Amino acid sequence: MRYLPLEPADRQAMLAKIGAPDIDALFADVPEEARLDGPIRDLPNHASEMAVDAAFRKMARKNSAAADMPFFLGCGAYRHHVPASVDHLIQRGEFLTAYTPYQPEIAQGTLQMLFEFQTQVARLFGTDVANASMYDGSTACWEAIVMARRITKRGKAILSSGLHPHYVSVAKTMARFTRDQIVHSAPELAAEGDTDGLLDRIDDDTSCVVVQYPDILGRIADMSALADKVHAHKALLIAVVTEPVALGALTPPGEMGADIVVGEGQSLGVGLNFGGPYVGLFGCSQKYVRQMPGRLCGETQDAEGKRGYVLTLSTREQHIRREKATSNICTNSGLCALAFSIHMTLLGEAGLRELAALNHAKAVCAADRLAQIPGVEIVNESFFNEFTLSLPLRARRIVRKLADDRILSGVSLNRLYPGEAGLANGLVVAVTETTSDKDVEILAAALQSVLESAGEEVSV
Amino acid sequence: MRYLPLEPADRQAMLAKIGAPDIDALFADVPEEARLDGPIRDLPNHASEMAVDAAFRKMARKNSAAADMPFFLGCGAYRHHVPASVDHLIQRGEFLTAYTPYQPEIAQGTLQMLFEFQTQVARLFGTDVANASMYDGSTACWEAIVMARRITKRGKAILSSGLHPHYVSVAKTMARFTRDQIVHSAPELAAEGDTDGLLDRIDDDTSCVVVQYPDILGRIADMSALADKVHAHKALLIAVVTEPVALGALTPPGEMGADIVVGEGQSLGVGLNFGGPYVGLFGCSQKYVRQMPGRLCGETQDAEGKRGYVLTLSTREQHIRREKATSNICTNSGLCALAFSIHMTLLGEAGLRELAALNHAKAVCAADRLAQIPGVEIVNESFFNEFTLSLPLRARRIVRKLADDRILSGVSLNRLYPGEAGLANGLVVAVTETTSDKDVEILAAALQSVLESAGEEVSV
Amino acid sequence: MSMNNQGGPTRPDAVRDNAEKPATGTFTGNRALMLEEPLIFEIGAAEETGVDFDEAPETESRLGGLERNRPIGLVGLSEPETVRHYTRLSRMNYAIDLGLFPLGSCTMKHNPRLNERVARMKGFADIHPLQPVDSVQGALEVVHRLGEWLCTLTGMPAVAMSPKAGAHGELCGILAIRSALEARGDAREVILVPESAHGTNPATAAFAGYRVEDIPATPEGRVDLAALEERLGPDVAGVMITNPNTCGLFEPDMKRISDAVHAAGGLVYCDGANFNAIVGRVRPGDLGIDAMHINLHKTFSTPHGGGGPGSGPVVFSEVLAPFAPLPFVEKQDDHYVLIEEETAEDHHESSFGRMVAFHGQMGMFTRALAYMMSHGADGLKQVAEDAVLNANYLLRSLEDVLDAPFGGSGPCMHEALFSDKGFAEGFSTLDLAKTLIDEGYHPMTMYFPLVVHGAMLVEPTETESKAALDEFIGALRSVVERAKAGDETMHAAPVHAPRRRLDETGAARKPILVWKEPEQAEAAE
Amino acid sequence: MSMNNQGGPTRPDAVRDNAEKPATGTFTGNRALMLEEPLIFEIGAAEETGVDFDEAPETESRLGGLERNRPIGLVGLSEPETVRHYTRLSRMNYAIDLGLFPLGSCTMKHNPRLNERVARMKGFADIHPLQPVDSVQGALEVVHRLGEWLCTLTGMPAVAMSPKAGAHGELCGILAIRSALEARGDAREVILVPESAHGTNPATAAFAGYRVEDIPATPEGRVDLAALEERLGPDVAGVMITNPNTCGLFEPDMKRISDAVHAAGGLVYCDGANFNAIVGRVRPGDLGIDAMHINLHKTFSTPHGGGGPGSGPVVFSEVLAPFAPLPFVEKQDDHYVLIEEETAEDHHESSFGRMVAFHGQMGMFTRALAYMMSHGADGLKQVAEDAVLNANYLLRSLEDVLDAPFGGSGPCMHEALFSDKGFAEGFSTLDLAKTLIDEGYHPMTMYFPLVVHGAMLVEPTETESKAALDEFIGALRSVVERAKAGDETMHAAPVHAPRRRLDETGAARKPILVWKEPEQAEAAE
Ligand SMILES: Cc1ncc(COP(=O)(O)O)c(C=O)c1O
Ligand SMILES: Cc1ncc(COP(=O)(O)O)c(C=O)c1O
Repeated sequence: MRYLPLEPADRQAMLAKIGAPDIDALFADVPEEARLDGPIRDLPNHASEMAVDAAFRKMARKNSAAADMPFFLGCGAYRHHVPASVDHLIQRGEFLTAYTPYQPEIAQGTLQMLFEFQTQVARLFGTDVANASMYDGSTACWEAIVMARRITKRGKAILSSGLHPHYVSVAKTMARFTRDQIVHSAPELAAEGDTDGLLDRIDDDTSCVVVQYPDILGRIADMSALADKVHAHKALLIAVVTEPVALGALTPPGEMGADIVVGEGQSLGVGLNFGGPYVGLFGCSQKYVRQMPGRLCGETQDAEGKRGYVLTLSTREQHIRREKATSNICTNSGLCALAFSIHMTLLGEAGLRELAALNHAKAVCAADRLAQIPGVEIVNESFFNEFTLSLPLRARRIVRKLADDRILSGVSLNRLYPGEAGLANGLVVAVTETTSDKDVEILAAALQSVLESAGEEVSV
Repeated sequence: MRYLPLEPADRQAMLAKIGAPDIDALFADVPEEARLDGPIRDLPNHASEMAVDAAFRKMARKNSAAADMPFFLGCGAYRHHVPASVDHLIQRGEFLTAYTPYQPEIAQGTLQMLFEFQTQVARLFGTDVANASMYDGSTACWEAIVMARRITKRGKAILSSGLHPHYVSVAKTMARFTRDQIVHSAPELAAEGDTDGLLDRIDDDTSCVVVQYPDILGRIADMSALADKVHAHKALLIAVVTEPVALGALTPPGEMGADIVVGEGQSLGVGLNFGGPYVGLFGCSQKYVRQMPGRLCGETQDAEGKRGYVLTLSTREQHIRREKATSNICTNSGLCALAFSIHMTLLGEAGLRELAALNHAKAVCAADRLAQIPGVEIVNESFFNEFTLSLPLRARRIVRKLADDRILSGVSLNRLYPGEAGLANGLVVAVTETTSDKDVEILAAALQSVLESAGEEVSV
Repeated sequence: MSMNNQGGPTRPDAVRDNAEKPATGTFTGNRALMLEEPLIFEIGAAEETGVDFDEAPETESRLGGLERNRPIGLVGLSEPETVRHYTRLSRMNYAIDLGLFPLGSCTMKHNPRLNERVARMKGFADIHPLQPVDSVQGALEVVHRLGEWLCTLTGMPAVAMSPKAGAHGELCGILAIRSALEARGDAREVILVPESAHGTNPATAAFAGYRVEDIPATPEGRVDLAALEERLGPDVAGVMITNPNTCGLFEPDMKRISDAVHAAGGLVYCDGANFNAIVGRVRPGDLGIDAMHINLHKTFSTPHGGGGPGSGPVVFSEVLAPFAPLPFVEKQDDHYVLIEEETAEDHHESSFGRMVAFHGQMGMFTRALAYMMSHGADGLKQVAEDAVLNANYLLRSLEDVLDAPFGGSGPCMHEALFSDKGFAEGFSTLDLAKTLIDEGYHPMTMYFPLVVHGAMLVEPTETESKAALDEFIGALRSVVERAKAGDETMHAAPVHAPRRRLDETGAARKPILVWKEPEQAEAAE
Repeated sequence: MSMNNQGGPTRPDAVRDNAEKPATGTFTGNRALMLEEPLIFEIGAAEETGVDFDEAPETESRLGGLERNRPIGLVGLSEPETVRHYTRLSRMNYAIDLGLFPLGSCTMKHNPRLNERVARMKGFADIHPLQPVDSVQGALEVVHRLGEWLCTLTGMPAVAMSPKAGAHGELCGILAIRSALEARGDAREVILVPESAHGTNPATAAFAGYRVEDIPATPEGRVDLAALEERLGPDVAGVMITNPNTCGLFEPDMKRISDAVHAAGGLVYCDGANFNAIVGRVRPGDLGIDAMHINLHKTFSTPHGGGGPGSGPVVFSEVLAPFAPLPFVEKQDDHYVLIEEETAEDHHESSFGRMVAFHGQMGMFTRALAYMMSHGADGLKQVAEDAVLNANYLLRSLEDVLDAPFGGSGPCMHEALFSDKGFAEGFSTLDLAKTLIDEGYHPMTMYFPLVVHGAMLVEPTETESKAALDEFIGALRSVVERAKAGDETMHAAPVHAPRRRLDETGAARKPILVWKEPEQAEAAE
């Protein structure tokens, strides 16, 4: 077998050295009744690289790749062009096949990269510090809520209706077990989110308020007033960013008073990947550093006085503190953090701003175009590269119909909020630098024709 | 522009240091009348990575990739499965973006690889030594003829009719200028090649006889008797191998008395690439080493007595000997040699033999299947993974018809020998480990139906 | 994983200004191919970039008045500089691709390159998690097939695919246990965890709201069954047992442990991080466990990537299956359906809910399934056997020079555990590890598990050849002999690595976690 | 390119048994991340393999009785060992991706990774050269578009795409010249080549059957026009001029040279290896040349790959166009046709024929065209300007410490030339180069061109930042100062590289070109 270097003769020699008559002798601790005889049943035997490759090509062809059709999905995962050099670099064996940098003398590559990543994330978010990554945005969001509980010693988290419903679900699932209280209601198809409405809900039991920026419908709201109110109650403001590219154009949450900013970093470097692996971003103010979850890389010196980097503050972590750790996270999302960081380095300040401007301008054009379709309304007053359409029909039906015509038209809110009748006609449409004018035209034409023929059906 | 690190401020500072008022001043040596003003006309300006990528995807889609349809082409370029690790490794920046190893202290990676490559090629060919690669098989073949001339001081080269017609063309083109004499005739659609027939043509003016093994129609002939006769006349026997995989199953030319063995290494590691880059293989007996063209890597020691490798015998080469060099070759095919060598290392003795056996067995099955089609005859008595069909019609017409049905059925001899009416009905079919039984069935069925409907046309 | 000095960070002895600075003799500080590299912030610039874009159409901003009006503070590099920066950084790392990486418990095995190719096929890499399910049937097929493989290999009836790594899988399992107990109206509060357990086990139990208590070990390095039985009772929700355990030993009493826990009304979580030792030879399902996570990034070779991403699917017993989290994939005739919020309502009401956005680590699923299909049933069994053979070969080739505390009790599984007994006064596991670095090896896991003094946990994996092991044995023996002889130079090791020992204490005392412009950094002093 | 000691190979001073062996202090000989690696033949085995195949169907052999009956003598490695072997080897190489690679005349610029992706699209990488032309229209489009770019950039009417590298392009050009002359019935025999020319120029002319004579240079490093005119006559078939030339200078008299040669009945070949200095600013077609090759692997950034593959298309004047080799691509309406043996007969009868199998370096065409489209007309001009700016910056930043023989005569083009004048007795360009290695740099081209003593030809290319240049300048100045001061340690350099200086004399005296089993090797002694 191509991945196994031992030859039969090696095995014999090694057994001899060990003093075991055969391989079974090494499994002597396994009780008789638990031992399997012969190969595992119901599974095929080994296959050549060619055969495996062919099997996967066959399965891959059953999926509609975004590259092959007009594509408008967002809602927490965005399609951006990732420069070819990113994927080239993350495949360097020294990055790809390294472990967590526990031996810093021979892991300075990963460590320095993490230090740079932390700095990039902190600057993007407008926070003092950032960690070395979480699994994804949704788990980062829950970890932020836990951190707020730890800091405030209170158990009530207020989640904005604009927070991604999966993030809300994760928090609700976890809170059920940790006995935290979650306050949340579903959004409405309205131009404004609930940022103002939240003000009234904050009280002295509140550990934190969580707002998404831009929110699940693409709306953008100033969180400064919220921050003031939250802070007045000695609670924390947590901001969630699912589209980091937006921060190339928008005032960062940290500047508006958010204490913790978490996000999904997938947009930069990582790709869609059907939902994972992604990379959770986690930034906060300096004063909360010792309450942060996850790994942190810090600067130090070596025995010769040369600058170097190490994992630090690990007394927060499970491998040292065990049940008293700030989180149970161990393996995080290192390689995705690398991809994010390389993409960010290629962009730089100027590139990220240009990318953001391009996304926004394209989205504005697309919104204007789609708004021309009879029966279609744009819900948003503000948006970055994603906005919500209010349609005269259930969006889910339209999404499926258009998918049959090889147009991936957006995310129907029914998929995300199956119980909410008031959202069923909502379609969230994302537009990025990868969306061409022609894509928008195709969508507009197809949407119009679907609506027209549905109108006819109804009128018949 | 993404590939240019200089910023406007850098350029200003550098011009200041140089003492030049502007960039034009640095082009002062260019006479006024030859200077272009403004950007080049008739060419587009710079484009984003995304745009260039899209443009190439569009052009790529206009080609029928072998992976997407039954595929049976050979005749000097073969489709084999290249393990994924080969492509991964040759993309390591340290291999990909290095130069020819002129500074051996920091090029041991390339040098050791070349030393291993030379050893692999020599062993495969059954020659004493091999060089560090040529451009491809066809130019290696001409270089071998030149080398024979240099050794024998005679100018008549006899080329077997079984030699790839492109290789023949190259030799004829060059010989016209170098005043060498080339003896050659086109092959016939017969079970045997001209190996025996060549015996009579050898005389004391002959510098070399060149035979291909297996030949252009896929036939395999023993060259031992030929070697004896050639050597009796103090000429050299040059063997050409366009499918190195065959030597996993066949007695190597070196063992049958060939003095120089050249070949096309594309089959291993390199891929089809529409004809290039490929990699020329060049082996010969020890005694002719100093007459070889191209680079050679040799073992030596460093100042501490550690084993190391260097380019050697460069007094044969153009950069030292200039017009007296054995060849004008400089840049060769290093990265393809690396790919070849990695693939060969993955295969090893056992793997190459298995691969060869699999190719041969599949080809035998395919030949048996195709021979069942009424009107189709297999020309070959012997073959490795490629054989020639004699069809009742011009093969070119059939190839085009089947290509319209998305079957790439083989190489029509008419394409290679446009002038030879006797070959027009010949179709050369190659079968490798990448050919499935289903592919063969599809070809057989389609071929039969084309022949049947053509038969009807004729009978109508 | 590893820790320095019993969990405390190291501070090198010789942090003195300019002390012992060995002259590299170079002006640049480079040593030929070992190149120094500044931070991007020191070489990049705000206006520099390595990307080009088409021009944006002219539009009016609809950003709600929140346009950014201060610089972000990022720097860019051109593409050539970017490639060089990260290539240089990469060269400061050790990796499996360079040599033996014997980190016990971490399973640093070869990562096949086919799997990288497969994961990047656009049909997997370029699809959105919320596309209509009809447009992602191939992706759902991968998830489903991989789940089937995992169920078959473990002998368990159900699997949850969404957990993002091992610890997340543990969380998934513990939440299912808690859900099942609560569904019975049984509000138990304690999870028992052996002392030798990986830190994520107690951390997970606590994260899920449980109290954690230790289970003691026997002198042979196994769970003390009698002590465990004694502790079981109506407050114990369950146990978390690692099997094979973190001493590299199989728990022969596993079935009896499970039975005892079940008898006491609890449930059994198994940490399957070491499943690689037994895959194809033992089905955890036959040992009575209720939930187990599998680190695809260990047993099934998805790359560790310098710290993730991983993937931690969890297999469940019949008892726990109904409580598995959303989403999951079901096959209905020839069609794959995704059971999530929209589709779950009616027929999966006891699911404990969603623990992550979207559907799990697709990019790891493709890789792991490609790995499994490549090996097949026969190959996977050979994987376990070769892993165990390699570990025992190391154990028996080293036990004459290194103390193997459990070596006498029989063969080990996939990893061999040693202690620092016999080292000269003042010589530690840390010194040995750092000296191994100079020899061209990544050290083994140090100071874990906690039950052994100066623990060294060595896991070679099945992808090492006998020759590679022999070389490693030679190097390790030479280093051990130096540690026993008290070779002072070991305290200075490593000397050939990109950096000498680093001051971890200093780093933690005054953490510098982000780069600051020199002026700012000074002001912050 | 470069040579040691004026073309003679080096033998390090200190090849004495065990002399001066600096203790690495390690048992393995490794130095942390700098790992020693044996040959595959020393670690592999005949029965080992890194591939799996489906089983072959049972058939009878039809190999004509020539079944192999002796072992090949190959060894295999499993995939993990293979990946490690080549990864370790790669780490012993310097490369552009690691740092400045200032090899004059070689144009070691950044190789964009987009181009690697493009070349691997299956529509280009997985098509056969003999597929029906209708099934490869996109490939032919690439060839044709690239040809158009080259013609437009050079201002020449025709292009031959098949030559495999620069030297092959030279051959193509010279054969066209000879064909054109012969077509006139003019059998001239001599090609004139400047002394400073690259070795391939005279070698090519000889390979094509010509006699070669030198053209002298002026003290300013240019072609001596007067001497050239003197030599022209009825026996001179043509000249081969490199412009910009190998001293890094533009030939201001190029047009006059062309006119003179033409007036004497000859034709003008231009070596375009240095086209990168002038692309977008000068069209060679305006200088009266008849043929010029372009190294796509220099000017247009296709990777050098440790020695190729390259690609050397040749542009032609109207006079030579009819003689261009087969095959080539023509656009007919919206369709691309491939003119080769089958299709050429009637309408391209004066072609000198085929010079290589198939149609040229497709894998380089895709890369080069992607590069050109990325830069565009504006970017390519900037490329030339930045390349020239960088070279002049180096020239002016170093000329106070290094002798620049032609520095006084004005700016250089894309490369700066220095001599060893002023080095202390016994210190050579070679010592400087080897010392630069320790500083983390690949040395410049040494001892070429031959017209300057101890030549150092430094080509930074446009893909180096000012900061990178400043660092290099600092390092080089420090080394030059040591050479002038006679720092003896330079004779030992490099000391940090994977190997110290290698014995090239010994290697050539008794060449060992292939590995032999130790027994055999001994027997051969
Ligand atoms: C025994 C054991 N359990 C659990 C884990 C946690 O797995 P992960 O790092 O994937 O979260 C590890 C990994 O280090 C481990 O070794
Ligand atoms: C000036 C010059 N001419 C010709 C060549 C030959 O080109 P190639 O190596 O591609 O054959 C080179 C390359 O080294 C060169 O520098």
